[in-house]
Amino acid sequence: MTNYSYTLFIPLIPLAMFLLIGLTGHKFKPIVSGYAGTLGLTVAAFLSYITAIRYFFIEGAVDGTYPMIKAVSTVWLRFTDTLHIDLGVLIDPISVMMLVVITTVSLMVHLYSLGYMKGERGFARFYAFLSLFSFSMLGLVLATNIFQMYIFWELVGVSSFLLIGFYYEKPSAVAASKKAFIVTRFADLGFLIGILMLSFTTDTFDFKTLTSLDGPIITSTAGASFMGLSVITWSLIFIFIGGAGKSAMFPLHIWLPDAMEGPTPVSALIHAATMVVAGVYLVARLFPAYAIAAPDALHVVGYVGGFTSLFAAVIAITQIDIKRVLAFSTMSQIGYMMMSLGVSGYGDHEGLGYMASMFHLFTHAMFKALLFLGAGAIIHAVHSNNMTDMGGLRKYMPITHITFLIACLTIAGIPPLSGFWSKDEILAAALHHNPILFGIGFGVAGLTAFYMFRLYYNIFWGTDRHYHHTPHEAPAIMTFPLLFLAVASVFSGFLPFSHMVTSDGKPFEAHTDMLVAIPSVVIALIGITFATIMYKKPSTIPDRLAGSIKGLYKASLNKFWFDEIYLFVTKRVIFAYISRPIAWFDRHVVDATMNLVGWTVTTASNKIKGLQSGQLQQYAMVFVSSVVILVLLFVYLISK
Amino acid sequence: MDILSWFVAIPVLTVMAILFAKDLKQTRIISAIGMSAQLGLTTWLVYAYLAERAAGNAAAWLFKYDVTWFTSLNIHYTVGVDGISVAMIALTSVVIFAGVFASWRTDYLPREFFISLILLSSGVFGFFISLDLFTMFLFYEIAVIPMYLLIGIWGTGPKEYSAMKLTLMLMGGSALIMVGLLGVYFNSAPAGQQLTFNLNEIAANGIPVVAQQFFFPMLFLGFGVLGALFPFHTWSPDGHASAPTAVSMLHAGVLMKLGGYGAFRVAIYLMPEAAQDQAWIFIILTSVSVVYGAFGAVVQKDLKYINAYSSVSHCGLVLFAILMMNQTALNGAILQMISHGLMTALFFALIGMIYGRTHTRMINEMGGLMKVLPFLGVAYVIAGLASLGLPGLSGFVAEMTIFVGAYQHTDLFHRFVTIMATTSIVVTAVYILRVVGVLLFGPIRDEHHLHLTDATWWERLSTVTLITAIAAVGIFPLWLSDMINFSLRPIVERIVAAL
Amino acid sequence: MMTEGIPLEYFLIVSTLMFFIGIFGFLTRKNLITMLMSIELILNSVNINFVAFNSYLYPHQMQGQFYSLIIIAVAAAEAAVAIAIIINIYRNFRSIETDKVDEMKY
Amino acid sequence: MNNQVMFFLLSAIILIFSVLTVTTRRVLRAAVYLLFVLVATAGIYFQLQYNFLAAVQLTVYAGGIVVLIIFSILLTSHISERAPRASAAKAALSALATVAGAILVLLTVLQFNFTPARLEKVEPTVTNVGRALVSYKEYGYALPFEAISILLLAAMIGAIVVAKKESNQEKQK
Amino acid sequence: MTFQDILLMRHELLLSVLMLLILIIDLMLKGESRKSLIPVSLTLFLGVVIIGFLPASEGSIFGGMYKTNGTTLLMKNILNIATLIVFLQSAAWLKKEENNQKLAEFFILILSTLIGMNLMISSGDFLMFYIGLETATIPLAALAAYTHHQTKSAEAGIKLILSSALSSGILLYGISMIYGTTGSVYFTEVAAKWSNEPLNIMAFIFFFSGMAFKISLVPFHLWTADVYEGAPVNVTSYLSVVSKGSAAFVLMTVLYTVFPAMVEHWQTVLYVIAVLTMTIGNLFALRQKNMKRFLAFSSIAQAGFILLGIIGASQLGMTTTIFFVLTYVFTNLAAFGVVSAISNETGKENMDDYNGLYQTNPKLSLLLMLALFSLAGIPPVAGFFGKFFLFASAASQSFYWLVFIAVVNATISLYYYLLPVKAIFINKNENPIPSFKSDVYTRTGLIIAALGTLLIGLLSISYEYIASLSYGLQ
Repeated sequence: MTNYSYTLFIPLIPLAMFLLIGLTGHKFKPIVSGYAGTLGLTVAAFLSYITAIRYFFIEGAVDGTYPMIKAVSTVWLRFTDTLHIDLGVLIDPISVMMLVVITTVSLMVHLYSLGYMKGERGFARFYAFLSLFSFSMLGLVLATNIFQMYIFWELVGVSSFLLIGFYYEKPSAVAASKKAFIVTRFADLGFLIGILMLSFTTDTFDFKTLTSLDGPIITSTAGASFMGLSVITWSLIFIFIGGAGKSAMFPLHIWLPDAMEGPTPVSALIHAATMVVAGVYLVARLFPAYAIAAPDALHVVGYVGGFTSLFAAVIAITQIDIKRVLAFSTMSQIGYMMMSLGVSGYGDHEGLGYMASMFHLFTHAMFKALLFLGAGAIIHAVHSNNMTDMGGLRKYMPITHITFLIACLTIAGIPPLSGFWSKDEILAAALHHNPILFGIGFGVAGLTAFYMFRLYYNIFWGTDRHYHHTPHEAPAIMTFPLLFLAVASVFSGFLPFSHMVTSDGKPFEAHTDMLVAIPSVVIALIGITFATIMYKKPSTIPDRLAGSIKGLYKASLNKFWFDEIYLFVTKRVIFAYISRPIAWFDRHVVDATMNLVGWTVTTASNKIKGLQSGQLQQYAMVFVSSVVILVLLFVYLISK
Repeated sequence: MDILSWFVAIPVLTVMAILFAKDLKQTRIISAIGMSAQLGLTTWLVYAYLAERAAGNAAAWLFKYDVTWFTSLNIHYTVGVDGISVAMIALTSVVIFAGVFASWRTDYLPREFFISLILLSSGVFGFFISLDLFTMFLFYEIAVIPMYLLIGIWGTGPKEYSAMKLTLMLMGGSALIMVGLLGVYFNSAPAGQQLTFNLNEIAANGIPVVAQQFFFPMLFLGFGVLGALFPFHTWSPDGHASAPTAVSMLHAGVLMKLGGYGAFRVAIYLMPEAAQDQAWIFIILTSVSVVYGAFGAVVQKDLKYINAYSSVSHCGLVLFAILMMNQTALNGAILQMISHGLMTALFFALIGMIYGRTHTRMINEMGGLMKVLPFLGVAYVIAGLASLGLPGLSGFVAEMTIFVGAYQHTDLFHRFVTIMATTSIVVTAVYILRVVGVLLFGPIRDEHHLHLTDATWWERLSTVTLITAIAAVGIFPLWLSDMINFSLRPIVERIVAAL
Repeated sequence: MMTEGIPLEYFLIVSTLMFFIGIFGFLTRKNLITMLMSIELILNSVNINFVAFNSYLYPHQMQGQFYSLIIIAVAAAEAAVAIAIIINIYRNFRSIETDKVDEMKY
Repeated sequence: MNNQVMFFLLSAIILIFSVLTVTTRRVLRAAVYLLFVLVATAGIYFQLQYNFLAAVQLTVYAGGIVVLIIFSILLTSHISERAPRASAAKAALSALATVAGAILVLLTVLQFNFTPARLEKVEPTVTNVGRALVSYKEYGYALPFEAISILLLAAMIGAIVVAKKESNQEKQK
Repeated sequence: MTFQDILLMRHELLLSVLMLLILIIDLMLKGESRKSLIPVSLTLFLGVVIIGFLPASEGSIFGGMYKTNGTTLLMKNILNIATLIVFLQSAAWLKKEENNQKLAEFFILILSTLIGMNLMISSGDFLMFYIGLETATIPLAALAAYTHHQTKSAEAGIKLILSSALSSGILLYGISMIYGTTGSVYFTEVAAKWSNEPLNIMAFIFFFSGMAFKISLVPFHLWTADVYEGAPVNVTSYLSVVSKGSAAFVLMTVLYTVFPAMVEHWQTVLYVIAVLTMTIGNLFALRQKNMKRFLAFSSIAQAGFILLGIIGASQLGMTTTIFFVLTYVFTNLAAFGVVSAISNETGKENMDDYNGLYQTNPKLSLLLMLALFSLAGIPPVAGFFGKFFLFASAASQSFYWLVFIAVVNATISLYYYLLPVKAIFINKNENPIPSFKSDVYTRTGLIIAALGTLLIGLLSISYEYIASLSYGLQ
C-alpha cells in the first residue's frame, strides 16, 4: 500500500499559514500575508493533485475496489478503550475528490482575493481566516472518524462565522454571522446527539468500521426502537440534521442567504463550493450505513433534499440581490445532491445516485464558485448587490460576461457542459428510484435555467444604469480565476466519475439515458427561453406575471417568511417565554427565597426582642415558667 | 519539608513578605515573584509526576507525606497527589498567576488585597493536596472566607450585600459539609477500630449504607453550593458581579472547582451506594443547572452576570458528569473543571480590563470595541469560543468527554438527561455570540470609547498565560486526559465494585 | 419525739408552698427590697426542706443542718451586697421600683 | 397531739405571713411579716430539735438580715408610702405560673416514697455541731466554714465598694 | 491531714493569701501612690499563675469535699491565665482617676470570685459547690455595680444579684430534693444512690436551671445581656470568659460524675436547651449595636455550642469541652480586649463607632477580626478547632440533627460576626476613632490573647494534653 502520510501536510500547511499570519501578520505589509496564504495553498493544492493522480490513476483500484486508507492516525483524546477521537487522514475516493475541489476553489479564491480585497482593512486577517477555513475544511474531509469530522465541522463553522462577520463594523454582517453560527450550531447539536447515539450502539467512531459491511452498525440488529425506527435510524437522522444545517437544507436554510454579507470570495469558497456541501459529504461518508442499515433515514435525506431544491428554486426566481439568487441557487443545487443520495442504493449501478451526487458536487463547486467570483467582479465594479442597479454590463466586462454565461449554461444543464452530465445522472437515478423526486428534480431543472438567465439578462443586458463611474473589467488577478474555473466548468463533465467515485468503491459503467437527457435539456431550454423573453429587453411581462400570481410572488420574494418565523421563535418564544422568565424566576423566586431566609431570620430577631424587655421580673417570670415547663416536659411528658 | 507542603508554604511566605512591603510596587513584585515560583513549582510537579508514572510507579498517590496531628482523634496532616489533584493544582497556579497580573494596578489598600488573595490561594492548594478530610475541610474554609473581605472592600456595586450573601451561602454549604464529614468520621471504621479522617482508609473500610443515605446528600449539597448547584447558585451572579477582577477569576476559576472536586472526592468516592441511589435527584438538579444557567445568561445585560450564569451552566455540567459515575464522565468532569476554570478566569480578567477602561459592564452601553481594543477583543472572542466548545480550545475536550461519557450510561434516564444537557451548547452559542456581537462588533456606540488604549503588558501577560493554557489543553488533551484517567481507574473500580 | 404524728410530707408541703409564695412575691413585688424579702422566703423554705430531710430520713449525719447553716450565712452576704446595690440604685434612679430599672433592654 | 397543734400553728403563721409579706402594700409591714415568718421557721427548727440552727436563724436572719432590710427601707422609702400594685395581668400570669409550679412540684414530691436510712442518729447537740464544724474528716465542715468566711469578707468589701460615696467624684459633680 | 494534703489546695490558698496581701498593701498606700498597686498586684498574681503550673498530685481532702485531678488543675490554670489577661486589660481603666479610691477592691473582688470558682471546680459535694458558686457570684454583682455614677452599672448589679439569688434559690431547692432522695450531698454518694424517679429528675432540673443561669443558657439567660452591657467592660469580659468557662466546666463534671445514671435524661435536656440557646442567642445577637451587648449574645450562642461538647458524655466530650473553653477564653478575651482598649481610650462602645477603624488602628482591627473569626469558627484560628471538636463530640453520640442545627446556627452567627468586620474594613467614616497607642499592660494582654487564639488550635499538643487528662462518665 502506498504511503500517503505526506497528505498530512495538506491541512497542516494552511494551519501553519493561519498561525503565521494571525500572530505576525500585523508586523508586515498586508500584501505579504496574502502572498503567504496563497503560496501555502498552492503547495497544498499541488499536494492534493499529486494525491489524486496517484490515488486514481497510478495506484488505481485494488482488486476492483478503491481502498480506504488510513494514511495517518493518532489518538487525540481517549474516552474509553474503544471510543477515542483520533486525528488522522483518511484517503478514499470521496476524500481525494474533495481535496481537489477544496484546494482548487480555495486557491482560486486566494488569488482572486488578492485583487478583490486589495486595500481592505484587515486584509491580513482575511487571509488568516481563509487559511483557517482551508485547514478546517481539509481536516473535515480527511477525517478518519466521525468525531474528527465533528471537530472540523465545528471549526469550519467558526471560520465561516469569522468570515461572514468580516466586516464586523457592519451590523448586518454581525447579525448574519451570528445567525449562521447559531443555526448551524443548532444543527450540530443534532449531529452530536447522533454521534452519541451511534457510538453508544456501535462502540466506535471510526468511519472504516462504521461503513464496513460487517461492521457493527450494519450487522447489529439494534433492537431498541423508538416510534417505529431503530436507534441506528434515529442516530443517522440526527446526524443528517447536522448535515442539513451545514448544507442549508430546509428548514435550517435561513442562514445561507444572510451569509452573503461576507466578502464575495468567501461566499464563493465557503457558501457555494465547499463548506455547504459538507452535509452532502457527511451523508456520503456514512453512505453504506444509510443505505443498508437505515433506508428510512436515507429517505428522509432524499425528501428533504428534493423539497429544498424546489423551495429554494422558487425563491431564487424573485430575489433582487444577485448574491442571494446565487445563494438560493446553491441551496437548490445542494438539495439536488441530497436528493440524489436519497435515491441511491448501495453498490454497483444501484449506487448511481451516490455517484451522481458526488459528480454534481464536483461540477457544482466549479461553476458555482465561478458564478460567485463573477458576481464578485460585478459587485466590485458596480458597488451594489442589487440587479436593479445593473444592466448592460456585457460591454464593460467582457471576460466576466463570457465566463458568467458559461457558468449559467452549465448550471442550466446544457450539454456538453459539466452541469449537464452530473444533473443528468441525478435525474436518471431519481427516475429509477422515486418518480416523485424525479418530478421535482425535473421541474427544478427548468426553474434553475429560468432564474439563472433572469439573473444573467438583468446584469448583462437590459438598460444601462447610471453608474457613478464607468464599470470596468476586473484586474487580471481576478479574471484569471474566472477563466480557470470556466475551463473547469466546461470540461469537468468529462471526468469518468463512475469509474472513480462510487458507493462501494467499485467502478461501474454509467450510461447517458436519453430518456432523461433529452427532456431535461428541453426543459432547460424552455426556462432559458422564458427568461430571454422576459428579461433580455425591458418588458412588462415580469410585472404582469407577478401581479397575476401575487400571493405566490410575495411569498417567494419574502422567502416564505421563514426569517420572520425564526425571528418569532427566537425573540418571542426563546427570549420572551424562556430566557426572560428564567432570569425573572432566578431573581424573584430562587434568589428571593434565599433572601427570604435572611429576611425571616432578621424579622424573627426583631419579633422576639420583647423577650428581652429589660424588666427584671419578666426575666424571672421566664426563668420560673421555663423551670416549670421543663419539669412538666421531662418528668411527665418525655419520661422513659 | 516535603514537596507538596511547599504549595501551601509558598503563598504563606509570600504573604509574610508582603507584610514588609512598603507600597503597591513592592507588593506586586513580591506577589509576582511568589506566584511565579508557585507556577514553577507546579511545572516541576507535573513533570515529576509524569516522570514517576512513566517510571512505572503505579501507587494511587504520589509524594505522600504524613504527620500525625491530633493523635487522639486520629487526625493527620496527610498530603499526596494523584493525576486529578495535579491537574487541579496546575489550574490553580495558572489562574492565581494570571490573577496577580490582572490586579497589577490595585491602588486601594494593595497590601491587604494581595495578602487576602494569596492567602486564599494557599487554602485552595491545601485543599487539593489534602488526603485527610479534616485538613481538607480546614483548607476549604480558609479558601472561602477571605472572599468576604476581597469582595466587600475592593468590590463594586452592591458589594456588601453580595459579599455577605456569597459568604453566608458558601458557609452554609460548608456547614452541611461539616455535618457530613463528622458523619463520615464516626462511620469510618467498624466498631472497635480506630476512626479515621483519611480518605483512603475510609474508602477501604467502607461506610455503612444506612449512614451513607443520610450523609451523602449533605456532603453533595454542601459541596454543590460552591459548585453552583441549582437552586443554591444565586450567590454566584451577585458575588461575581461585585467582586474585583482577580477575585472573580479566582473564585469562578478555582474556588467553584472545590465544590466539584469535593463532591467527587468525598461524596461520591466514599459513598457510592448512596450516590447511586440518590443520583437521580441531583442529576435532575444539575441538568436544570446546565440548561437554566445557559438560558438565564441569554438575557443578562451585565457582562459579569452573563458570565456568572454561564458558570452556573458549566459548573452544573461538572456536577452532572460526576453523578454519572463512570470513568469517561468523571474524566470529563475533571477536564471541565480545568477548562471552565481557565476560560472563566480569562473571561473575568477581560471583563475587568474592559470595565477598567469603559467604566461600565452593561453590554448595551458599549459596542464596536474590537476596533479600539483589538487585543482584548480577540482575547474575548477566544474566550467566548472556548466557552461555546470550539475544538482546539479546552471547552470542547471537556464537554465532549462529558457527553460521550454520560451517554455511555446504560440507564435510559441518564442518556435522556444527557441529551437535555447537550442542548446547552446551542444556548451557550447564543449568549456568547450575543455578547461578542454587541460588545465587540458593530459601530462604536460611545464616543469616549474611541480613545481607549489597548492592553498593557501585564494585562497581556495575564491574558496570554490563560489563553496558552486553554489552547494547550484544547489542542493536546491526551496527556492531561490520560493522567486523570490513570488516577480515576482505581476510583471507578471501587465505585463499580460497590454497586 | 416532738415530731410524732407529723409526717415528713407536711413539712415538705409547707416548704414548697413557702417557696412558691416567695417566687410569687419575686415576680410581682415592685419594690426591689420586697423582692429581696421574697428571696429570703425562698431560702427559708429550702432550709426547712434540708432540716426536715435530715431529721426524718438521714439523722445519722448533720448534712442538712449544716447546709441550712451555710445557706443562712450566704443569704446574709447576699442581702448585704444586694442592699448596697439597692441603695446605689436609689442614688442613681431616685427610686427602687423594679419597673424603672430597665435602661438596658432588647 | 401537742406536736401537731404546734406544727399546724407554726405552719399557719409561716404561710399566712409569707402571703402577707408578698402582698402587703406597705414595705415596712412586709419586713415585719417576714420577721414573723423567720421566727416561726425558727420555731419549727426548735420542734425538730435543731436548737443551734434555730438560734442561728433567730440571730442572723431575724436579728441581722431583717434589721438590715428595715434600715434600707427606711433609707429608701417613706413609712407611709404604699407600694404600687403589680398590674393585674402580671399578677395573674405570675399566679398562674406559681400555682402551676406548686401543684407540679407537690405532686412530684408527694408521690415519692421517702425511706428513712435506718442508721444510728447523731443528736444535733451543740457539742456535736461544734465538733463537726471544725472537723476536716468526712462529714466535717471545716472547709465550708473557712470558705464561707472568704465569701463574707468579699461580700463585705463588695458592699462597701458599691455603697461608699466617691469622695472626689461626687464632689466634682 | 498533712502539709502535702494542704498543698493540693494551693490555688485557693495562694489566691486567698494574695487577696489579703493586697488588702494590707492597700491600707499602706495613700493618694496617687495607690496606682502602684496595679503593677504590684499584677506581679504578685503573675507569680501565682506561674506557681499554679508547677506539677501537682491528685487527691481528695476534707473527707472528699475537696478533690483535685488533672482536669481541675488545668481548668484552674486556664482561669488563672484568663484572669491575668483580664487584669492586664483592666490596667488602663483602673488608672483612671475615678477608680483610684477602689483599686484594691477591684483586685480583691475578682480574686475572691476566682477562689469561689476554684472551690466550685474542686468541690466534692453540693455544699462546697454551693459556696463556691455563691462566692463566684455575689462579689461579681458588686463588680458589675462598680461604676457608681453610671446608672447602667447599678442596674447591671441589681439585675445580677437578684436574678442570681432567685436562681440559686431554685438550685438550692433542687439540691434539697437531691439530698432528700439520696440521703447525701456528697457527689459520690449521690451518684451511687441515684434513681430516675420523677422527683429525682425534677430535682435535677431545678439544679440544672441554676447552673444554666450561670452559663446563661436560654431561657435562663435574660440577665446576661443587660449585665454585660451595664458592667464595666473588663468586668464583662471576666464574666463572659472566666465565670462562664468555669461554670460550664463544673456543669460538665457534675453531669459526668454525679448524674451518669441519668445520662439519657440529661442528654435530652441538653439537646433542647442547646437548640434554644444557639438559636435565641443568635437571633438576638443579629440586631445588637452595642459591642458589649453584641458579645453578650454571642457568648450566649457560644454557650449553646458548649453543650454540644458536654452532651458527648464521654472522654471525647470532656476533652472537647475543656478545649473549647480554652479556645473561647483566648478568643473572647481578644475580642473584649479590643473593645475594652477602645472603650477605655474613647468611651465608644457602639458598632457604628468602629466604622473605618482599620484606617486608623490596623492592629486592633486585625486582632478584632481574628477574634471574631475565631468565634465564628473560621480556620485556622482556634475557634475553628474548638467548634469542630465540639460538634464531633455531639456527633459521636449520633446527635446529627443537633449538629445540623448547630452548624446552621454557626452560619447565622457568621453573619453577625461579619458585621463588625464590615464596619471596620468596609464602612466609610468621616470621623473614625483616632489612632492611639494602648499602654503596655493592655498590649501585653492583647498579645497573649492573640497568640492563644492563633496557636491553640494549630498546636495539637494542647488538645492532646487535655485528652490525656479527661475522663468520661463515672
